[in-house]
Amino acid sequence: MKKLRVILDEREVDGNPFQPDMWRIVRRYPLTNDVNFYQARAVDVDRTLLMDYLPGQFVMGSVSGDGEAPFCISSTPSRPGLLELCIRKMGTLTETVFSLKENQTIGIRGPYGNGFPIDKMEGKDILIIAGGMGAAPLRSLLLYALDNRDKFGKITYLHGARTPGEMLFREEFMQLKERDDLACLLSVDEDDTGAWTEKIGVVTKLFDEMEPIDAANTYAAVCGPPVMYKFVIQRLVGLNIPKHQILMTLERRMKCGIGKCGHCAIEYLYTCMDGPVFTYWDVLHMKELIGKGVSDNVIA
Amino acid sequence: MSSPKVGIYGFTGCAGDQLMILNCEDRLVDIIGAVDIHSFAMAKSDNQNKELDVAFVEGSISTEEQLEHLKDIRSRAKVVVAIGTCACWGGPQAMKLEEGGFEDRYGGVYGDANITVTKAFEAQPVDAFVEVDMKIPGCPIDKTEFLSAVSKVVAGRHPYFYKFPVCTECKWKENPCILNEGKFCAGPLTKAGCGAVCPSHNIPCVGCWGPTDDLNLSGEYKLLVEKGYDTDEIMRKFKKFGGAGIAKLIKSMKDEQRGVSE
Amino acid sequence: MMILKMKKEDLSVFLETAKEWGELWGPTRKGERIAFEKVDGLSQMDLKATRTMIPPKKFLYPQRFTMFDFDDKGYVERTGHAPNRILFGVHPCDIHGIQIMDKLFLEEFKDPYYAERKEKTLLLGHSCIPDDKCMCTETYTEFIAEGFDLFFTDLKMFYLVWVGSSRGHDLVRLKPELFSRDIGKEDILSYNEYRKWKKSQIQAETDFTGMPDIFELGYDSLVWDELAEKCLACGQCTMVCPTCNCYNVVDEVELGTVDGTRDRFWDSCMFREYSLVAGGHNFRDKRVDRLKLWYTHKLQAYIGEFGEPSCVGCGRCVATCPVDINVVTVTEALREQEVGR
Amino acid sequence: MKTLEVVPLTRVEGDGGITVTLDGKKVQSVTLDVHEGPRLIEQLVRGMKPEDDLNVVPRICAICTLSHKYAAIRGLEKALRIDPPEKAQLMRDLMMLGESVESNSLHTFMLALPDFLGYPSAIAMLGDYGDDVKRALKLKKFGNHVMEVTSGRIVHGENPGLGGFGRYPSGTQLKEIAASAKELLPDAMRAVELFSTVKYPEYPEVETVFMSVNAPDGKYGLAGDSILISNGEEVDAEDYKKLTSERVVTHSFAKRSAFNDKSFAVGANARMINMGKRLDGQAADLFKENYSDRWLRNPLLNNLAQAIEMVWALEHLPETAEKVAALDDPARADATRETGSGTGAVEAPRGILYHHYEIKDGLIEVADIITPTAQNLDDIEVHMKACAEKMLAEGKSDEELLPALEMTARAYDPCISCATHLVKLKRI
Ligand SMILES: Cc1cc2nc3c(=O)[nH]c(=O)nc-3n(C[C@H](O)[C@H](O)[C@H](O)COP(=O)(O)OP(=O)(O)OC[C@H]3O[C@@H](n4cnc5c(N)ncnc54)[C@H](O)[C@@H]3O)c2cc1C
Ligand code: SF4
Ligand code: SF4
Ligand code: SF4
Repeated sequence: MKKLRVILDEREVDGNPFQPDMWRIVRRYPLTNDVNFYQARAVDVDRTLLMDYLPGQFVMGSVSGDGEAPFCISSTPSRPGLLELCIRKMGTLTETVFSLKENQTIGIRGPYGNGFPIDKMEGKDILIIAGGMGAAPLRSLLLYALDNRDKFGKITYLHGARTPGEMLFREEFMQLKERDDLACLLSVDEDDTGAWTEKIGVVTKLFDEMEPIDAANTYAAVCGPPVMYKFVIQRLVGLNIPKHQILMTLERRMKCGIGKCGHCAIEYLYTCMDGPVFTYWDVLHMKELIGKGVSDNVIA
Repeated sequence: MSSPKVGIYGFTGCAGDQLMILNCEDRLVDIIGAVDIHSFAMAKSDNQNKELDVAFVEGSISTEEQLEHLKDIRSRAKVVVAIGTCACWGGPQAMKLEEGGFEDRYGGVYGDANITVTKAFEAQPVDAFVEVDMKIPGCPIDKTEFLSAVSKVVAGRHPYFYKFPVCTECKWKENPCILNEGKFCAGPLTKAGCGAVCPSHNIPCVGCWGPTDDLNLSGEYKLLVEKGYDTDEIMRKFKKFGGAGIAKLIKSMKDEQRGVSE
Repeated sequence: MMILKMKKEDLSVFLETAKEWGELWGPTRKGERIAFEKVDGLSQMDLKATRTMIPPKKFLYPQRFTMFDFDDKGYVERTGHAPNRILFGVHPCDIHGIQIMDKLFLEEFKDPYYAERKEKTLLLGHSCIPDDKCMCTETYTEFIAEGFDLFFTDLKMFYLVWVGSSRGHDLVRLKPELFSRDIGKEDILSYNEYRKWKKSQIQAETDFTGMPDIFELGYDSLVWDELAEKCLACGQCTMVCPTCNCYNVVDEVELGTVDGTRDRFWDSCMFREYSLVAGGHNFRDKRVDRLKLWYTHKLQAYIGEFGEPSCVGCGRCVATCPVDINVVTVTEALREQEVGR
Repeated sequence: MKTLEVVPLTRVEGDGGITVTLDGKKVQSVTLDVHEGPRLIEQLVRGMKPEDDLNVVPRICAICTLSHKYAAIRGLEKALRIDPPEKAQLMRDLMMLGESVESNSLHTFMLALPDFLGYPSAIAMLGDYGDDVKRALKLKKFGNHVMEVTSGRIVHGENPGLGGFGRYPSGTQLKEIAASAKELLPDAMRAVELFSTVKYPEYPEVETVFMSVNAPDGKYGLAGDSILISNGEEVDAEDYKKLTSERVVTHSFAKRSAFNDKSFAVGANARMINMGKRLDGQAADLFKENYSDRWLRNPLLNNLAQAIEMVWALEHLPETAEKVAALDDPARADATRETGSGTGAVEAPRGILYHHYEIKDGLIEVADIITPTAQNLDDIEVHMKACAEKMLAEGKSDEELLPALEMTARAYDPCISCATHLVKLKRI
């Protein structure tokens, strides 16, 4: 048997860090018409248990013949045993993954990236803002916080999607609304079903619905399409949340996930190693991102 | 799984790409084993016109008859792959696309004889007439690149093609840059995939793979003017193989220049 | 450090003996083409050639190679095929370049492909004859104190040989009689003379130290746009740069099977595809964005992180770029706020 | 009246069709049409620099790419008065030998043999004649290899140029070529064995005139400055128009040639008929054993001629490669004038290829390219007509007629795509 890896902090890897392990898809169902949800377990059982990760980290998923691509982990480390991924059909590899059935295998290596700074977030209020696919990594954070409910202050979850049909984990989040230990606000840009009972409007509208926050004591985590960042960040800065407490996950092209291939470099940082979670304060120092929709208007 | 049904067709060109398929000597048997070749006019007699999984189309389209045949192929095939620079861009016979003068050139060859087989027109790439799912350029196609693409196409996957210019492969081969000797080289404009054969033989790239994904035509144009090239000659060299692709780029470069001078 | 003396004429014998360890590679010249190639012996090398087109990074990290073979059961790494190689005639700047690559590939998440080739390559450095494109004094890479197995400094009548590693010492021990420790005053003087000579040879004048600030200040400078208008996006600069490491990965499948290979090949941040993501969004769609990345990475970000540029002053971009975009012209343009001719 | 159509004519490179119109027991007409679109290459290269022309014209045909390259080089070098160095000349011989082996092995074993043995394709022959198919592949691969080494790649190599080559092959490569050629000789002998034992039907037999180049120094060869005619005449290549007098026919995009208003043939059989006596080695013996005056009538024997030529090529490859290896790499020879005209005549595997250029101030004013297939088309029609008539007279069925006609056309090794041609229209 291949030697097992111990990951996380030391980032020490025995053997070949590019070596994917085979994971079996135990469950698969569609979340929307172009996003599938996958639960996977390592073919080598011990490997599953050793997959210790932080919310916000990602894995490199492999399909032989199509290569590799990064995917955020949607499950929470507080519920070990299964790895959960949401995958949107976008191109070469994701199209093949999309067509994979239960019981088929997929290559996985990781986890990689820094993840959310859970140690710093503990004891604080948490404000999560998810747009579209952004729900994939943020679900991990949300579920982790809920599983460790006593370690966190107030939890607010804002989630926007274009239509009800495109909202990831819609049922799951609707159920969360029943809970009284968090505020869960959902909205869609447009209700094409006529049956939507929640808010209608862009995600920033939800800020108006939310209870006042204790800004200095709040960590905000944002993930969504590039256009969303600009508006959400404006609101967060407007709320006076310290810039180093605004967390955002960035997306970049990646070929290795471990700081070798160079593609995800942004100035001196590698999205894969130093990110994908960055604070807004980090981003403000990245000239390349300024003026590209992420942080213009708010520099001053 | 039944093997995919494949057809290989040739239109206006030199038949070099079909020949390259035949030239896959050691791999030919693998190809025949992996796919069910329904039609390959250049190589066999018992050809059928049925539904196809993949149609490989070589050559540019330059007569009414070809156009009809092409449309028929498209209607029968799930995936249409243009192979070779003629099919992808038009090839050398399309070097004067957008310039007009086809009738004069035609008359220059055939006089006023009324050729009855079919009506001819200026050669154009396949995608000028029907939807093309994939392009494998090259004059002729490169064996390795072709086999790599075919292996994926028949498995229903997306092939990967180098998107960078010939210069990259040229540097992999460690050739001194011909542009730096003050001579023309189409390397920066041309899609890689050939292994930079020409520069590796101390010969400038002539652009036979057609334009690459991202190029700076006006940059190279200015550079060549600086090096003392005649502007007509530069244009002729640019247009040698890239047909419709390069014509489009030249048009936008000229628009740009006009915009600047206004 | 152990420094030994060797007679000029003994080099060829020494290299012949060293071949016991592995293939001998050295700089060769064919017309204008200068490249590290496999050679039979000293006579096939051109030790006067200033720079090879491609730096020795190609040995540690070839232009294209296979990482894994795969089938339906999984991925099997393809290592263990690299031959033992002796790389002779590597110049100080290139050894500095390798050290920068080492930092990237060997520290966090050790890259086994690089590591294996590094392990199987003996680096035998050699002093060089700078030309007008070299700028190693500006990057402090004109001499080298470590990172080689042996280093030969040509002092006209003899060689001084630095022994940089235990394996280098093993090579010396193959023919100890060729080396002596007998170094006198004359030798020291001529070494010092050599150092002065080398520094005096560098003509390029660039000041990289102030670059992080200049880059920061000039990030939106129109000079960049002017440069980008000239850049042919040919990628030559990245291919020839000893500290450019970017790569791409692609799977190849065997016709009609599920077997195949996962291959890795050199990529460049000067290409549009480099930052393109699925769905068509490109984080660096314009050439100017890509050009900025290249230069800010080498001369700003890297200095910010490690206190020195990741340019080793080899002059390859100066010699190669057809439109004269290189560390010298770019830094000058930014300082002077004007693109030179 | 009924029409038999054989469209497309398979296993010839390109897009062509034969239409045979029958009127009862009479053949009303036989037309070989080239449906492939015209490319007007000669018009496109006008105004180009000679070196740019050299990139374009080989693309007329992938099979004869090097013949086109070489014919163009010869024409352009004459026009510009370029005197190529000896090594370049030898390299050109070498590349032509490579092309000859490649093309002849493909045609004899893979394209023609199935006709003679009654298989639909070479693939179908794999079971019964696996060894011969393998032989063909081996020979073809070797031919391709020689083309690759000399020209830069298998098809459309750019290495051969005006006044010399971009890069010369290494001694090791040349040594390997010499060794492989020697090794493959028995495989070429097998082709001769096969084609000297198959049956050649008499149907298409009609007496014809044959033309080939006159290789220099009284040797058998693939290029020359004058043309030999089987009637004993010899004509300067510059007078190629007299030999080919081209005309347009309305049923085809390929122009036609005629000599003294009659059809003529070019190809390996023409070369053997005109230069066979100059052969040496085993090729000479094979020629003597197999030659008869039937060659002057029956186009099918072209296949046998190709097989013998393959033996000749393999016998000459080693010494040519060795001679190339013995010389130092020369610099390219330069043009000594900017205005002039010249005609290059080269033997493509399927016959004489002419490239005529008129250059003014360094730019091409006139390019005239006459391909071997264009020259053969009339002859193909004549022999096919004879074949059809005789078979009909014997009461043969259409099913028997069709393959016989295809076989006849195919014997000319026609390269339809390159028949897309040229020359000014001659009005009477
Ligand atoms: C940190 C991170 C987390 C991600 N998490 C998820 C997730 O949870 N679910 C999900 O559906 N998608 C996620 N993505 C996006 C996902 O990686 C891309 O959709 C995927 O790479 C597309 O690959 P493809 O082969 O289908 O597309 P193609 O366009 O064919 O891409 C070819 C290759 O380019 C690279 N590439 C293309 N787009 C991206 C991209 N956006 N990011 C990185 N590399 C890219 C990959 O190496 C990919 O294999 C994430 C991206 C990053 C950077
Ligand atoms: S020689 Fe041509 S292909 Fe090679 S780098 Fe220079 S421009 Fe590019
Ligand atoms: S280098 Fe250029 S001309 Fe030569 S083969 Fe490649 S693409 Fe064609
Ligand atoms: S900077 Fe020069 S070498 Fe680099 S991509 Fe641009 S033109 Fe090519």
